[in-house]
Parts: sequence; structure tokens; C-alpha cells
Amino acid sequence: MSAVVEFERAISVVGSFPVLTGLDLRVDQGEILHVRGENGAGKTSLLRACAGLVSVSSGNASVLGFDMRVDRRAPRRYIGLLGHENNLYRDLGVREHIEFRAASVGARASDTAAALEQVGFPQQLWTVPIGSLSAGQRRKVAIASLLVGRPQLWLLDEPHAALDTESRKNLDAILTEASTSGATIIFVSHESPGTKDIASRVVTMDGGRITEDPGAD
Amino acid sequence: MPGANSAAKMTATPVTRVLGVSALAATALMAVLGLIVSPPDVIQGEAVRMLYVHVPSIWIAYGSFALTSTSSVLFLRRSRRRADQGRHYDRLAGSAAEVGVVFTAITLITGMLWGKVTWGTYWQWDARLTTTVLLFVTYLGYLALRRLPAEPTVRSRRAAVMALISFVNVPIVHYSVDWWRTLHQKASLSVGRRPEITGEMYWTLLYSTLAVTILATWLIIHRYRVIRLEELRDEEGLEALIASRLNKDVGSH
Amino acid sequence: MLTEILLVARKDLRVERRAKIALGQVAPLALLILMVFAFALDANTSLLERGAGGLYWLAVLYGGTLLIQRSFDVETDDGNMDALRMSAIGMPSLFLGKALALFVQITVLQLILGPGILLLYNVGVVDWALLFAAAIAGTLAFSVCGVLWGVMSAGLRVRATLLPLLLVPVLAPVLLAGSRAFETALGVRAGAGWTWAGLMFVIAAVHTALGLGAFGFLLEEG
Amino acid sequence: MSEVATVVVGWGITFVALATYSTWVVLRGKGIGQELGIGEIEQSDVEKDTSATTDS
Repeated sequence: MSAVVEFERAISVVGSFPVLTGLDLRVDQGEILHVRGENGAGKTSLLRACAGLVSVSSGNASVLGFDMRVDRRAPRRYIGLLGHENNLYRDLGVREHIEFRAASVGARASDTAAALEQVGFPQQLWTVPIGSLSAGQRRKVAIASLLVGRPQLWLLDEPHAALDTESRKNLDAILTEASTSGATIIFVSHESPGTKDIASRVVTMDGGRITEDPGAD
Repeated sequence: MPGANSAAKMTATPVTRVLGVSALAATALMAVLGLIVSPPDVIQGEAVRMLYVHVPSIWIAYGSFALTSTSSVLFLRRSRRRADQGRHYDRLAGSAAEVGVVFTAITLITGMLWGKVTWGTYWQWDARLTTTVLLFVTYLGYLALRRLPAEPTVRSRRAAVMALISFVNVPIVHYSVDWWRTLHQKASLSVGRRPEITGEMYWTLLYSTLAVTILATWLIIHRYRVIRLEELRDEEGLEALIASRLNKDVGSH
Repeated sequence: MLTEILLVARKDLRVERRAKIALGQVAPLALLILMVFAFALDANTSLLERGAGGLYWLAVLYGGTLLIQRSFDVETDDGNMDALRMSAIGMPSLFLGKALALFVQITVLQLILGPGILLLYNVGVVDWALLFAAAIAGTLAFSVCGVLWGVMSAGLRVRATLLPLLLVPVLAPVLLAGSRAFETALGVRAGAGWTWAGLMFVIAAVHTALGLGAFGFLLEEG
Repeated sequence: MSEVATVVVGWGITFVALATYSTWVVLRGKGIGQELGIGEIEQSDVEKDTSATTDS
């Protein structure tokens, strides 16, 4: 198995705060990694470092085979990132929004309908402006925006938040299917997702580094 | 760049001390020469003494801004390859810009006072004055941008890009303002017959420039060192923060 | 690349069409500014007539600054900037796309302000071609500078004050050239109106070149 | 204002401004230096550090 994400003693600083304090982590292709930890443990920063949005200032970091210390933009087009925020334009219609996101990652606009159906988004709301949707519906739109890009690496920050039980199950199904077809998934949550944990491995973070990792030797 | 190299090395205390003392002595002598020894001008009278602070100031300001631009270009070139490289160029750019702003302010104030006695007005919409004010505001903006809280590399890059744009913009501003005035102003108040600068006045001006240059160099070096110290302080704070996060980590086990 | 530029511009304009900030708030505000200029100058017709060009561009500057800010508030809202950074859109296309959208919006603003000065300030146009050329050149310069400085101050707590501080010195020559060119086009001052318009094109070109090179650098955060 | 007075004011402002700025820079450097525990004698450490950065 090839490593999709590999961090060695990685230190990241945002502003003047060390968000990652010497983190070691290896994630192989096809894994579904669940990162646990309390608020402020550095989980979000780990995701952002994987996406190349936060630079690694010392140690080694490679994502999808790209050295993040050389060019942290390189792997981005293969990555789907869902942060705390949904990254939605509240003044766009649902469909318009996903078509824009699809086009901006070089995917076909025709995949939009499939993605929206996959996340179980009611068809009568496809033209409604995002600003008037509920939190759960927005989350679904955000997930659909990732789906159209068919990312090789999914980085999800509390993906189950704001979703009801039914939608959580649905999301788990989507993620499991993605991983069987070769994608790698890292998701972060400080609670257990509520449904059966789909993760193939669970690691714990604290103080900006991994403190428990069954996969580490 | 050799300039940056030597500037960095000159932070050594003996060198800056000597430089500081010479700056002090040189400016004192400059005051004696400019205020007492040099003769009043035939046309401008005593007012000509303003020349010795006004003209060197603007030269130093231009020089500093040029230094800011060069270091910014070098910084961008360095940091394109690796984000954590070329920080010294960024420091040099920042310290030179600040010194440049101080000297631009002095130029403006002395210029306005001088204008009052020679032209009878503090302000004239003359190309040079207008450009200088815009230059002043531009670099004030640059300094404001540098002070914003951000990740160091991001802040430095942003500042470097702005320095570059500002530098490109200076000739555009100057050209357009110059053209504006020459097109529409009936050659009126402008000083016009600027007296020939000769003899003692010439030497005094030259000497003043030298003195102010020494002072500015000393200032830039010191400012550079202060920026470096600020960074060291931040880094030290960082180590402490990492340590405290790890201690908490150890404690939880 | 053209597809990408149009994609970004279309997205911005769609957002704008729904939110109606430019038409609904900025344009009326700019018109209001034209009115209060008249108050400030005591509705002195000859002064207003002579100053129409300059006052027009000041109103554009004011409205334009608000539009630039809005253009980037849309991106920083709900973390959209992250999505842009993660997208496959090239940085030059992103720069040009946002500039294009701003260009359209500022043009719309001017389509309201233009009749405004003609009616309120009692001026007539003697050279329509020059008027349009100057308006287009000035708008181009406004848009590219706007995107360049907009991204620099985007998302910052102090953006509302920082953006104008950075923008105005850079746009000063545009303001100057625009005012002079308009004065010629409106027939209140004989002069080299076309050269002034040309100068604005040059300014726009210079900043486009700078923006194409630097935009990626500026968008990157952390 | 007479010419002499103007000259005095101009030079005065210049020197006061430069002196204030210089003092501010020096004191700020001293202040942070002390905070970091870098005394006058160990100033060379800062120098080493900066030249190390320069060489890289």
C-alpha cells in the first residue's frame, strides 16, 4: 500500500501559535481514518496541513506523493476539503453553486444532479438560494460539492455535524463506497459519529500531535 | 546581495557604535556648517539654510524606498523557492521603508516651511510636492500592511508585493502629476530661478548629505536589528508554547 | 483559461444579481454623493459644470471601493476563499475573472452616475467617443487595482479602513487622468483628453501585469 | 514668520524628529533584548544568528 499522507515530526505555526507540534502520521490509500481529540487538539490544523492551506515549517510532509514543503498547492486539485464552514455562496442557488464548484475543479456540470441525489437532497430545493436553507441542508450541499470533484483524498471536519441520523448513515455509505473505489478519507470528530464507526483506524490527537495510533510501529 | 550581507553583519556592536557616534558628530557638524558657517544666499537670504536638511532628506527617502523595492524583489525571488527563505531581505525592506517614511515626513515639513518664506504659501500643487505626498501615504500604507497580524511568511509576501507595486506606481504618479501641472498651470509661483549652488553652499549641501546618509544607515541597521529581535522574541514564545502544549500532553498520560 | 475567467466572473455576477448590492445600495449611494457635492459647492452651476468630471470620478471611487470590498466579502464569507484555493482554477484566471466581474459592476454604476452628472450638473457632451474611451479605461484600471488590493485586505479585521488607504494612492493618477479626460469630453476644458485616456489604459495594463504575477502569492494564507 | 525663525523651526523639527525616532529604535531594541535575556555583551549572539540566516 502506498502512503497518501505522510508526516514526520511536522511543526506548523499559524500566526505565532504552534498548531502542530511534531506530528507523525502515515495514512495509506483506501484507509478511512478517524481522528479524535478534544477541541483545540489540532485536528482541524492537521486537515488544513494535509490540504496545504497551512504550511509545515519543519519536519517532513508529503501528500499524494507531493512534497508539501516544496509546493503545497500541487496536490490540491485531487483533494476534497470540508471544513467547519461549508464554503457556500449564500446568494447562489443550490444547483448553480455545485455547477460552479464542479467547473472549478475541472469536473463536468452534468455530475451535479447525480451528486445531489446521492446526498439525498430534495429536488424541489435545487434552485433555492443557499442562504435560505437549514444547517443540515447546507451541509448536504457542501458534501455534494465535494462529490462532484471525485477527490482522491477526502478531508472532512466534523462531517456528521448538523446531519440527522438518516443522513449520517447515508454519508457513511458514500464514504465507504469512495474508499472501496480507492479514495482515502480522513475525518475528524470529537465525538463518535453516532452510527457504527466506519473508520478503518482511529487515532487520537492532543496538543498538536498524535498521542494514540494503533497503526504506528 | 552584498548590501544585505554587510548590513546584517554590521549589527555587530562595535561597528554600530562607531557608526552611531559618527552619525551624532556628523549631524552636529552639519548644524554648525549649515546654520552658521555657510553664507546666506543672495536671493533667498537666510531661508536657503533649509536646503541643507530638505534636499538630503528627500535623497535619503528615495534611497530608502529604492532599497525597500530591491530587497522586496530579492525576497520574492528567494521565497518563491522556499517559503522560509530570504527573511533578511524582508527585514531590510521593512526597516528601510520606515526610515524612508520618517525622512519623507521631514522633507514635507521643511519643504512647506521653506515654501512659505520663498513662495509665500505652504502648499503648491507642484508636481514634486504632490508626488511626494502620495509617496508618503503609499509607504504609510505599506507600513500599516506590515503591522497586521498574519503568518510571518504571508505578511512578508504581501508586503513585498505591495512594495513592488508601489515602486512601479511612483513614476506613473510622478509623470501624471507633472503633466497635469505643466499642461494647465500658467508658469506662476514655481521657484523657477533656483539659485546656482556653488562654493560653500555646494560643499555644505554635499556634507549634509553625507551626514544624513550615515545617520540613515545607522537607523536602518538598528531598525533591522529590532525587527530581528522581535522575530526572535516570537520564536522564543513559540518554543515556550510548544513546550507548554507538550507538558500538558505528558500530564494527561 | 478563458473558460475559467468567464466561470469566475459569471459566478460573481450571479451572486451580485441575487444580492443586489451594487444596484440596490451602492448606486443610489453614489448618486446621493453627487447630490451632496452640489450642497458642498452651494449648487454653484459654473463650479459644478467645471468640476463635473472630477466629482464623477470621486463618486466612482467611493462606490467602486464598496464594490471591491463586497467582492471579497463574498469570498471570505463561509470560508469560500479556502474553496478557491483548493480549486483547480489558475491564479491568473481567478484574478482576471474577479476583475471582469468588477468591471461589469463598476460599469453599471457608471451608467447610473453618467446621466446623473449630465442632468444634475447641467453639462453637455462634446466628444462621446472620448467620454466612453475614458470611462472604459478608468473602469479597467479601477477593476484590476481593486482586485489586487482587495485580496490583500480580504478577510482582515481592518479591511474597511485598510483597503481605501492602500487603494487611493494607487488610483490617484487614474482619478487625475479620468477627471481631465472627462473635462475635455464634456467641453469644459480644451486639452489632451485622449492622452489622459491613454494614460489610464497604460495604468490598467501595468497593474494587470503585476496582478497576473502576484495574485497567487497574495491569495495564499498560512 | 521671518526667514530666520522659519529656518530655526525647520531644523528644530528635523532634529527633534530624528532624535525621537532614533531613541525609540534604540530603546525598543534594548527592551526586547532584555526581555529575551540578551544583554549588551551577548549582542554578538544576535549577530551570529542574523548572519547565519543571511548565509542560508
